[in-house]
Amino acid sequence: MAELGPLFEVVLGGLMSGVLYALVALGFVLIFKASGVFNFAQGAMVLFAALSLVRLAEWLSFPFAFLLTIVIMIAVAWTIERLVLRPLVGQHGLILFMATIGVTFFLDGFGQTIWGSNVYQLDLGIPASPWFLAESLFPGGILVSPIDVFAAAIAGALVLALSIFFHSTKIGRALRAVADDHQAALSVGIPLHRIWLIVWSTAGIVALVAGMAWGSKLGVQFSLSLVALKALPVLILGGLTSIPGAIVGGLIVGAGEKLAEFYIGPSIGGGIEYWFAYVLALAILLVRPQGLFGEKIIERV
Amino acid sequence: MTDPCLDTLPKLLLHNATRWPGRPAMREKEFGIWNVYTWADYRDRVREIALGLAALGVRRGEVVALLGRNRPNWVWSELAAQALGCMSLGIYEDVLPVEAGYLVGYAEAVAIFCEDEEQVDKILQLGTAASTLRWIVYHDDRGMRKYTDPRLVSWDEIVRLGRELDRVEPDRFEREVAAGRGSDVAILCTTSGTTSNPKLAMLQHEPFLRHIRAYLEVDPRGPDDEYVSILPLPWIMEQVYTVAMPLLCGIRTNFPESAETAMRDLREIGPTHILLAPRVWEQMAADVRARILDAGPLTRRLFDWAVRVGTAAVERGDRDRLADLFVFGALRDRLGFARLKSAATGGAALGPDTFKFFLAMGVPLRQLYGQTELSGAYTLQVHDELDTDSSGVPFPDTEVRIEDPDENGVGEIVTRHAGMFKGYFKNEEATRDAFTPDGWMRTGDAGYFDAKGRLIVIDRVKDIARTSTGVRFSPQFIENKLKFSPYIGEAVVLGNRRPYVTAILCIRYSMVSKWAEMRRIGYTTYQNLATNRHVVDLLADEVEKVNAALPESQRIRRFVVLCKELDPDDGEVTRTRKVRRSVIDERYAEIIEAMYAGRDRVHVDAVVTFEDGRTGRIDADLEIRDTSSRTSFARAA
Amino acid sequence: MIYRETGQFRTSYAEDQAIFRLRQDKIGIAVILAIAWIGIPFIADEYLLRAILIPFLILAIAAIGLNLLLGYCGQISLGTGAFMAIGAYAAYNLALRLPALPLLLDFLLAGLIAAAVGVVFGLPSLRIKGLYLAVATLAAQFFADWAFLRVPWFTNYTPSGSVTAPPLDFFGWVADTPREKYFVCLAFACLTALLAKNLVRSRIGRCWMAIRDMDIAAEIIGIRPMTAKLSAFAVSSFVAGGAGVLWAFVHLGSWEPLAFSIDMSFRLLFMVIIGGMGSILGSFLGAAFITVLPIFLNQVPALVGIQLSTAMVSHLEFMIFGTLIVLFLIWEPHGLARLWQIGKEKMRLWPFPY
Amino acid sequence: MLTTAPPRPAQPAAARRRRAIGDVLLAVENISLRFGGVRALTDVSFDIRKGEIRAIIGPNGAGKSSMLNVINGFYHPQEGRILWKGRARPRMRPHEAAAGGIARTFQNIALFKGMSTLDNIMTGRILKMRASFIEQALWIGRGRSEELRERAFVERILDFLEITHIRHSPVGTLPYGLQKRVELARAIAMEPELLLLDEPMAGMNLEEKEDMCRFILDVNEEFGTTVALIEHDMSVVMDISDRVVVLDYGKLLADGTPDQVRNDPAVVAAYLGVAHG
Repeated sequence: MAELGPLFEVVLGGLMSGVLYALVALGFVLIFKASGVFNFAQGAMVLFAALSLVRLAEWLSFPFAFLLTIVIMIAVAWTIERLVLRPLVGQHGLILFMATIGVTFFLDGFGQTIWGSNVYQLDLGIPASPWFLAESLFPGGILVSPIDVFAAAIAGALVLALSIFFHSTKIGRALRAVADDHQAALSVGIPLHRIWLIVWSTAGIVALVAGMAWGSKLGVQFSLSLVALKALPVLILGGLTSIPGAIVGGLIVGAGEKLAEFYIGPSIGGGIEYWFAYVLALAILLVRPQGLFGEKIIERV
Repeated sequence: MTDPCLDTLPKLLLHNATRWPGRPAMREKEFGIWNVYTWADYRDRVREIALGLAALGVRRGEVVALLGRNRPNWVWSELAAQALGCMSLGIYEDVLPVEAGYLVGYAEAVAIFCEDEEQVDKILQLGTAASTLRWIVYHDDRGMRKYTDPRLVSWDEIVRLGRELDRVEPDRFEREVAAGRGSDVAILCTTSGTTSNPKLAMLQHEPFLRHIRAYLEVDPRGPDDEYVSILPLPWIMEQVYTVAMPLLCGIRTNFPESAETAMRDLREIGPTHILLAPRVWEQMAADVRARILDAGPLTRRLFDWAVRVGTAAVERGDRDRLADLFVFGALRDRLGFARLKSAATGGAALGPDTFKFFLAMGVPLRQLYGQTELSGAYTLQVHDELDTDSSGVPFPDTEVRIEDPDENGVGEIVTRHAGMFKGYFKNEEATRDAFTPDGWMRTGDAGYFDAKGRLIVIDRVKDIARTSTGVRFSPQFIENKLKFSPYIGEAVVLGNRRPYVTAILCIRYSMVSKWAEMRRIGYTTYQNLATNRHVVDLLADEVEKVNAALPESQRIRRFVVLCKELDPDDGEVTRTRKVRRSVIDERYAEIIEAMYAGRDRVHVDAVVTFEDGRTGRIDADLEIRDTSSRTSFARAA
Repeated sequence: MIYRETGQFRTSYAEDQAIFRLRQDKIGIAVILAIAWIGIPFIADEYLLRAILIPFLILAIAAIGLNLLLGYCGQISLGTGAFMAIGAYAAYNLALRLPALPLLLDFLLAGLIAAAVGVVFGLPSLRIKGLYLAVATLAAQFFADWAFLRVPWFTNYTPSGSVTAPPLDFFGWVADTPREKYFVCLAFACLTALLAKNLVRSRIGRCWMAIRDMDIAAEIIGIRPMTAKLSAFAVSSFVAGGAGVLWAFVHLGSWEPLAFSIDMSFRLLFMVIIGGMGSILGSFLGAAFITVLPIFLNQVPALVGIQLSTAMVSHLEFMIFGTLIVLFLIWEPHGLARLWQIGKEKMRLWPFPY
Repeated sequence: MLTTAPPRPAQPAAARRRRAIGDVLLAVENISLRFGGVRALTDVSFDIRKGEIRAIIGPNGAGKSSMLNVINGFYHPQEGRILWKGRARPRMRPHEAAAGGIARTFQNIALFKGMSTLDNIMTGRILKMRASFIEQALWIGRGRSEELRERAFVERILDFLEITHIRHSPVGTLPYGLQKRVELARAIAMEPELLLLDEPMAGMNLEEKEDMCRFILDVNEEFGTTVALIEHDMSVVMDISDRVVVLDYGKLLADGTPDQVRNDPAVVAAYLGVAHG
């Protein structure tokens, strides 16, 4: 029983960081589900949101800074929709994907130009010291950092809100229609551009939350936008179009990574957590091309 | 004089094949590339076909007909027939079966070369009308599988027969060619006369060649020059340019891939010499101006400046260097005229405005004048002298005289030269009428010599109109001016024995439809567009512009826009688009009466012939418009 | 203006299928080659060669590699940097462990190794399309970064992971001055451009473009999607591997894995998009643009008098790249090559608009 | 004369039949195809003989296109099998069917928009080209000779279908009628034994329809290609096809010569929309 202690700890730690990946992945799924655009710039939005919040928090009270950042994120969403997406309506998915890569680089450069590019500590008033759970079961209990728990709670709340939003509200259904075919949705009278604005703003807010969680864990710095690259395998596992998929995918990747690092890592030079998520995702892709939860893509000839 | 042993076309061919065996004689664009035929190839193909015909039993003196679009095998078949001492008869490719039937029957052709299934169809429909036909040779065997007529012979079949005969009698071909005499009739050429059935002019080898040699003296060309064959081969001038001249001076002939791509293929070759009909020059001028209309404002202004400056220079007799450098150099290249040494226009008079337009552009355009009966052209504008309205000076071997000139020297043009035709085939009576008592040929055209001795051709004698008030005017001259407008495709000017001049106009569909689209004017068919009020207004402005350049008495008082195109299939114009006034007067008498009766509307009920010969009907209300000069005339009268 | 096409006709299919059909184009390419081979080496100073021309040529080769995959076959790849790294380290190890092999053979084998790895990472492209494929190629990128950092065998157990390239002696002729290195790069660039152009205009090129345009239609005329996609991956990785070798051996001299990080992959992606997808010329234009822009950004503000910190310059660079990507995708998805083509078309048609 | 002439009646099929109809080239036996609950085809059997023009007709949604997709290897039927030249055909991918000599066109045109007309049709020739990778890269040996040989072949097809004037224009810019003709050209370029045409004349005006009929007849006569075509225009079907299969709601309704099928009560009912049982 005892040697299981470290296993549980690793798994729990993995699950916690998996939740953080899921938070970023959520932003991707939200936009893809509503607009069919694989938004590579989600990572940059996470960084930009966190950076704005931290810098604003320096000379504004925190709640006010938080609200202002939300406004900024909506403004960012509006600009992206207006300047990038509207001219590219109906274009091939690849073109839109590459456009978001352009947006990524712009946001990175722009963010660091305004807010400066050194590392900032984000203090959310969450106690830093780790908690110890279930000392009775395992000697020394399982080390858990409060930030992870806080992030998990937020993630859970967000998932619940979004799934309700998508499945039951009128706008939610409209979003799903838009994703299938831009022109068709437009022709039916769905106000495509207003819908996209809502979706991108929501994704901006999700990015802010993810930024806060990551920022408090790793500190707000440029590498945050590379975290987004880690969210890609999560998407692949969970399937691009399902919200629960993003969360489950995140957890699997988080746990899988830590386990692999813990057991296989040392034998082959360590640091494999960096690419292990991808290999895992690819393995699943080869078996189920549409991921665990995604809808089967039927090629109508 | 000419070398005695080179007094027939086939002999010249053999001579050239020995002199320049490897040099390219012809090229044809097919399957995307230009296939080259050297003089040796030319001779060998002609040898195969000639011996093939001989194997089929075609004898000396018989008539061989040719029906198809301009292709090397057309020319080979012609030379092959002539090598056997037969007479070649070219028939226009877009001819209706009934016309083809008349020609083949009248000429008693024994064999006919058809290009493809479409032409064979026309001949097979004739039944008894083509009783003399023993063989129908088809070149493109696509779709021929379903025909079982015994007279059908495939191209490969006749070549096989020819090669077989060549093996049996190796010197047969040379013997047949040697048997040919300069005096034998080489070509039966249809006269594009405006009367009902065309007559066949008999052109003998030696006289025909002697006249072409005179032509080459005036407009020299050599074996390194390039010519692109666009106009139909049955027309006398195309026979001169594509068959006779290459044999005499070795100029290379190029055949485009198809009618649609003709001008693009012409540009690829970059010819040094071309011959186009006025209709093609007018269409090209309209097309250039239309495309410039769509260009950017800067290009448009630059182009207008260049045309203005260029035309002024042409009137002064030289060319504007600057306009050439900036605009016309590039423009000539885009049209494929960059390497042109001499461009000719013939078959009908070309409007002076179009003429000046191309001269200003740097195209060395020269007006020809001549008749089928006189082996084609016999006057040509002198190269360095820039004149836009004369037909130039007669060839050295040609004498031209004006028969009973009136007060200002205008009379019927009569001509004589040694290369004249032998007469009309099986039509002694018509031959006698064509000549004056002292052996000069009546051209039927009215004209006069200007101060510098240049022949100015006005119009057909019987078309020289005189209004009831005694005003003499040339309908063709006014029509050419009208046709210079990009929006007028065809025009017929009336006024003979009438109080004043009026006109029937046809829109140029390609240009007017673009004009209508630019102004958001909705239209459906040709008829709907032609009868649209705005279009009639547009043509009214054009008529005003032409009237401004005419003497007061000759101005168009009233005009109407016809609801259909004038078309050779309806007999309203000849194959080379010359107006048949008698047909127009008779068929549209109602319109003409309405115009002179002062009515402003007329109902017309016209018969239309479709591509395959079946007919349909058009009826429409046409608006008759007065021009500004009508009101002034009314006041004066 | 300068185009005079009258009188240029072709009498054989060989002429009609030539790469440069118009006389003006033949003259144009001859002039460019003359400038590249004779003009530049003698007038360009060392800085121009080392800082601009050599990287431009090598990146152009890599861009051609990516263009074959993305522009011609429609398969996106975010891992070109990895294949360059594989080429570089393979050549290094070959030279190190098998010194007998001539350098050129090392280059060739390095390219083949990169091609083999490219095929392995291309396999997923058979079942998955577009965006998912981007993930597979990202995996290659991260896997390569990790491998060359963490597996010491590749870097011959050097502590920092950085290695130095052996001298560039091709059968005795050693290229060490910038001018000689420039000639090496130019030779490879011309060779790659020619081979790529030949591939693209023959059967295999048409299969790639068929897969790119409509893979269902490609399948019904007999193209096996698997072989077409894998061949695109193989060729693209081979060329990227070769470029990697040149980048390491000729341009850098000594390098560590970070030189081929994901930034390199993104820069190559920019080159292909801005330069022009589906055009060999586009790869050169894109490479030139992306190489010159940062230098331009450094020089110009100084001239104008604004002092920019290097960090600011790199941020500006990011912003400009990002904006340009979006602008080009909206305005002209086929990039600079298409603009060049439109310009040429206008010159051929002037004064006519069509 | 007017530009649009009234149509000339194509000669009746029987009268023009020159080419003998051979034995069974392709046999479809008890094919059933289901997508989840949707039953696209149920127990359909018919055959196509060598050299004939076989029409497949039926109201919309009768399963015509699905049938073509089964023959062509896109869909794999749950039951039944396909015999190609007498031998049962294993589960075939489309590119294997193509290699086997089956070419097809699509209802909504499947052309390569990024290429010119010439390149599109040259792509149809790839099965005939054997040049190795190196030969293509260096443009030597077969790499070069095959390109020139195939270019000449494709030029004959351009001439055959009278589209030589659009040789270098990108297919995206061509009018609808010409795009259909380029797709037909690409299918012919594969020199198939069986040509599957999915509504080749949909959306065409009178003149274009007449041209397309002529081309289909010529392909059948000049190259001896067996043609299976889906068509709604009854006058076309009756004119050019030798035998007709009628499908309705995925089931075989009738199979026979155009005249037999025309007066078959079941067919008339299906087409005139008599309420089903």
